[in-house]
Amino acid sequence: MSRLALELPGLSLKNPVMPASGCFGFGREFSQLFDLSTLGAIMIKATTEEPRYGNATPRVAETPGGMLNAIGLQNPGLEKVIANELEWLKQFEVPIIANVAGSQTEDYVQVAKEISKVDNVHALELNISCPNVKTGGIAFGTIPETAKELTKRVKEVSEVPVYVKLSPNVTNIVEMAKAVEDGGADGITMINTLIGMRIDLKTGRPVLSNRTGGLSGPAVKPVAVRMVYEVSQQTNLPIIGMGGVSTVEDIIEFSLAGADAVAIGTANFVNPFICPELIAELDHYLEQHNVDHISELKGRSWK
Amino acid sequence: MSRLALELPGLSLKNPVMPASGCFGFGREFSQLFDLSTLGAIMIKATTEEPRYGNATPRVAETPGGMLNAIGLQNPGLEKVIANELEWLKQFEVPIIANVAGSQTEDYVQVAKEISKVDNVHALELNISCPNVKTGGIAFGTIPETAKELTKRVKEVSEVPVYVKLSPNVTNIVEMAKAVEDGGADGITMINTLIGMRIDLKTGRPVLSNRTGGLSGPAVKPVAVRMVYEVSQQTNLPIIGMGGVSTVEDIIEFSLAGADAVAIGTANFVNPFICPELIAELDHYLEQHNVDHISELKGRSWK
Amino acid sequence: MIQKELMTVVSQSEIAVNIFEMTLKGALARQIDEPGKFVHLKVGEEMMPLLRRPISIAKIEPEKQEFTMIYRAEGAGTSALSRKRTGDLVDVLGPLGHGFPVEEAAAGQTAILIGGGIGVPPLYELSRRLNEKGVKTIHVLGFQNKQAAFYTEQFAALGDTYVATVDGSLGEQGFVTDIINKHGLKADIFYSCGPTVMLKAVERLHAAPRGYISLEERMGCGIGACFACVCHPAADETGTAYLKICSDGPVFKAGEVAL
Amino acid sequence: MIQKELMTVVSQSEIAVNIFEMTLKGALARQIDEPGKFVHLKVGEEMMPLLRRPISIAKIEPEKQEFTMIYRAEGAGTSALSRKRTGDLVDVLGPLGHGFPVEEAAAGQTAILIGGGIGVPPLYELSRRLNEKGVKTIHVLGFQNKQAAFYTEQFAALGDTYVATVDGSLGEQGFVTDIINKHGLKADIFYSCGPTVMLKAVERLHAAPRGYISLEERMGCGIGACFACVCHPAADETGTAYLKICSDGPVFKAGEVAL
Ligand SMILES: Cc1cc2nc3c(=O)[nH]c(=O)nc-3n(C[C@H](O)[C@H](O)[C@H](O)COP(=O)(O)OP(=O)(O)OC[C@H]3O[C@@H](n4cnc5c(N)ncnc54)[C@H](O)[C@@H]3O)c2cc1C
Ligand SMILES: Cc1cc2nc3c(=O)[nH]c(=O)nc-3n(C[C@H](O)[C@H](O)[C@H](O)COP(=O)(O)OP(=O)(O)OC[C@H]3O[C@@H](n4cnc5c(N)ncnc54)[C@H](O)[C@@H]3O)c2cc1C
Ligand SMILES: Cc1cc2nc3c(=O)[nH]c(=O)nc-3n(C[C@H](O)[C@H](O)[C@H](O)COP(=O)(O)O)c2cc1C
Ligand SMILES: Cc1cc2nc3c(=O)[nH]c(=O)nc-3n(C[C@H](O)[C@H](O)[C@H](O)COP(=O)(O)O)c2cc1C
Ligand code: FES
Ligand code: FES
Repeated sequence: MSRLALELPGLSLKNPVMPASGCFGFGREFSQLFDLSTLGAIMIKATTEEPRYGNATPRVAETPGGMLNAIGLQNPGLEKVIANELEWLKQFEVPIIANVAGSQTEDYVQVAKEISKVDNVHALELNISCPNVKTGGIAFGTIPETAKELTKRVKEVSEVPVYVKLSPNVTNIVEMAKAVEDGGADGITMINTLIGMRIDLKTGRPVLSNRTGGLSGPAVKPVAVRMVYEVSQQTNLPIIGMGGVSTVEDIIEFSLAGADAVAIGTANFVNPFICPELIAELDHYLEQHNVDHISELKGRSWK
Repeated sequence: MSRLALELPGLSLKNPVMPASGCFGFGREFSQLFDLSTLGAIMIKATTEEPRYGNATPRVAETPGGMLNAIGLQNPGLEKVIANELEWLKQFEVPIIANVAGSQTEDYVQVAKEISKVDNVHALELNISCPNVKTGGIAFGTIPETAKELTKRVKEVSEVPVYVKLSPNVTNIVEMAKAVEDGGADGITMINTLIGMRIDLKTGRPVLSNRTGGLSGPAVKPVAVRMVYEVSQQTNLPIIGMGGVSTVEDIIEFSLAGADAVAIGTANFVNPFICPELIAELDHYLEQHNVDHISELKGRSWK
Repeated sequence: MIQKELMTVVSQSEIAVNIFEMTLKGALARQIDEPGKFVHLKVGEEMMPLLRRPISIAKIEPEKQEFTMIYRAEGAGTSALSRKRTGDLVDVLGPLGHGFPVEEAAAGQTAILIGGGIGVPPLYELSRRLNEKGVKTIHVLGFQNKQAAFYTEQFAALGDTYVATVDGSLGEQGFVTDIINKHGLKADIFYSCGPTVMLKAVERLHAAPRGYISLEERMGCGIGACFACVCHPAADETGTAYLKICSDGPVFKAGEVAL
Repeated sequence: MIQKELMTVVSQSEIAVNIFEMTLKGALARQIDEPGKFVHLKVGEEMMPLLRRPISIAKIEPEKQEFTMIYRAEGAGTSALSRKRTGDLVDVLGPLGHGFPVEEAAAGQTAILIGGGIGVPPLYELSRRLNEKGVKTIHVLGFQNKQAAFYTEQFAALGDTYVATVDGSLGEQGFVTDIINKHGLKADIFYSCGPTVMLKAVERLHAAPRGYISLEERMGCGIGACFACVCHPAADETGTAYLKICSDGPVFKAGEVAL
């Protein structure tokens, strides 16, 4: 029996490792590098109802141990994502988690309704935490009542389980988690990026044309681990943890903190082969440490 | 005329560089390394009414580009700080900013009242943002109304200007800044640490005995710069910026973001000579870049 | 095929002030089939600097399993790269992107290659390939000043070479476009790489009826997955069309992209 | 005087499995006046690892401006340190803390030095100093196993040396305290460094009427300013008294600290 396979709402995962939304596009580029079927799942780029160009460039900046991005939810729109991207992804044996975004409740509901009908979409990830869009977005992720309402509305229409992606830019992450649990969420994914900024000393202006951006990478890992630790103790929802994962030790750390599975974002840019590499290393690590199944580690730091 | 000297409420600063509270003790150790009179000011370790031992060890842990600490406000108590530490500091030509902490309003008021009477204390820094103490502390720093009330009460008794130190662990930093401005604060210092955690893979338990700790160092700089950028545009208060400063470029970045002066925390551990080194380098940098006075740079990123 | 390989530094030298020429060896070099492609480098195993750095390929020697880059040591990444010594390893991802189409110039035709500063390097391999094919090349290279100039002799060995410096300390004073105008240079096709302002001016110049330009942008993945490096196509009714510089480019047909 | 200096690696070698001996050269070495003091090392110029690493001084050669450390390559910092080569530079802050008081043992007296694992190194310079002074030294050194043992011959050259290993693969099987009991070792004074559990057992042992122990704790500043490394004094009515291991220690009088 596999040490890595696990069942989460809607998802039969071969292993608990998957690329995080926005850091893997729709998989096409990475499919040239390795077989996408080796992945636990794929969280595809945020999809909105209409196509979006996103923010002006520069859209990324480097920071100590991390990076800022302000892509601005660029995507070809619901229709094309279904017709081109999801259709293309059907050749792989891998469940898709569709990251759903919008500016208002109706947008989310509309995208959720349509995209959840697609065969290989096994779960939705409600992106209520993107810091890089002016309207809506982040507001949904910082007001518990709003997040709960949105979750409820999306649950009503979704044909697959709904995971809600939490923003770390809040005073009380547990309150947010409980709100979406009350709203009927089937799981939580966390964390999205912290809001940050870099200023170009030559021009005196922010490096990013959007001025602020989302901070990700190893620098944010301690914040992510702490939040997973807190939320996993206070809700009954499964958690897909992320934020700075780049080694097998990081996966174990998230697991001990209380995550069921992990997603990998920024590290894909540093090493595009990171996902399959970590899957192999994780299996080896568990074997070496006599762990029969990854789930044994879940929440051990507080149990 | 000096490019570096500046006047802030209560403070005549020779230069805009000072050690951050908790990262410099009461100066004794560093006085063996360099002349404390070269510093713009000194933010001394948090002082509480009664002596405090703080948390059990381990109290620090390293993270990518940063560190976690959970000292727990250890200090010898108001009486001894005044009698031993502040008295000893009088030999130096340097204004002291006294970091004031407590568990409830009365504690803050009592410490503020007494410590503000000491000659060389030129300003207070209200520490309403320490993430490492169970009671009070952080709550004051995350609820605008509470922060405002506390500021008001302290202002009533303080004989010197009051700076309030903001916590980054909030949904809306501008709201907090405005609340303390309404409460009568003379200035803002920001940011305190982000709450984070590390887990020891061998034991499966949090590395810090307090479990969570405050994240500081270069890793948090983008968050700090973003918050200074936001707050400086929305309040009229002077800002002493901090969070990851370790090079002269970092000082310029905070300045462009909207800070009047900067404080240096974690970097003192990496290089205990950092403060005097950066003061010299800053002067040189401004000369090289034909900047007549550091204040010219303030807020240029948004002006 | 995109590969990731720890390649070995064969040589590294400072060929102008802060400008380094580095040659790397490894199987990956055999995969580079076109001038103008780039590699994405991880400098050091540490998390600082975290991201890779895109650098163009200046010269390819597949038979030796080597390729050469020329880069300016500026920030943390390129400065660290400049401290590498012969025998050190560099983590290389590549080859990436689409390069300059050599096939667009026919034997006997004339191509004008217009480079600015650190945009000059990829034109060198391009010129070698064009000459190999029997295309006549004219080179117009712009630099800040004499100290920042490099490879002028190497280009001169391949065809007429004009050098422009902003301060006139080498070649003629002025911008590359000034030189082209002054000498009335004309060709069947142009290829250009350099700062966007220069590329804009070059496109307006019509030194050739058609041409190709290579663009730069801050990158995340370098392979087309993160949407960090997009630009607008010139023709775009909806406002939502885009091209990715890393995977659709960095070389585009002149006029294809809104500069 | 505490100094910060870029010191030069004179030599580095692996003297047991994962145990490295490194000698550094520089003016700072002249400042080290006592065995048991430590240095705080910044490994690499990068921000990873960010913090310094505390390492004891195992041998001082002031006339050569050199000192030697022995350390175990474990995590990011010590592993990076182990990759340094002769001629490389290491950023050293020190000497720090209070060391073992040699003056507490008189010529003609016997001192027993009890070390466990990576706590053994500082005892070496201590033993050299004591012997120089005419103090007879007995050494009891505990290691995990034969592979992890080091410096046993160097100690044997200075006085009677007993080695204990947990698995019995070298010397006698057992803990240092077992050895001391078994052989009924007695002395006028003891000095000890090792894991806290060992120090606790050593204190209870009364192999000598009085003694000194050296403690470890995770450190921030290493100079007494950050309160990261405090411990409770044994006598403390208020519960708020404290000692800083980095600046009040790392060496304390036995019984002074609540272990
Ligand atoms: C396709 C392509 C080809 C290139 N070819 C060359 C070449 O042959 N020779 C050469 O000297 N330079 C080249 N550049 C520019 C080179 O990538 C940057 O100079 C380099 O990334 C700067 O890194 P740094 O560590 O020195 O600067 P830092 O300021 O430390 O860089 C911080 C971040 O900004 C990015 N960045 C900064 N400047 C640029 C820039 N101009 N373009 C893209 N990203 C940037 C870095 O990649 C990094 O992520 C090329 C860029 C692109 C996109
Ligand atoms: C006064 C003193 C003297 C020491 N002398 C020696 C010596 O001579 N030889 C030797 O091998 N070791 C010695 N140590 C222990 C040594 O400091 C740690 O093994 C080392 O810091 C671990 O760093 P790392 O990068 O390998 O591990 P990491 O796990 O990467 O370290 C992460 C962080 O934890 C701290 N840390 C981890 N383990 C310890 C520890 N045991 N003690 C203190 N901090 C720790 C590190 O300093 C760093 O800040 C001494 C410790 C102290 C306090
Ligand atoms: C370039 C980039 C684009 C991203 N786009 C999205 C997105 O479209 N939807 C989303 O929910 N999260 C997005 N994220 C956030 C990541 O999915 C992830 O939550 C975050 O980066 C933290 O993980 P990491 O530290 O491993 O990168 C993006 C992150 C990056 C770096
Ligand atoms: C070890 C340590 C102790 C600290 N103690 C205090 C404190 O007593 N009072 C306070 O207001 N801030 C305290 N801080 C926070 C710092 O003053 C500063 O706000 C924070 O570390 C961010 O700056 P840095 O990144 O430069 O360290 C402490 C920070 C550290 C690392
Ligand atoms: S850099 Fe990621 S899409 Fe171009
Ligand atoms: S390590 Fe800072 S007080 Fe000891």
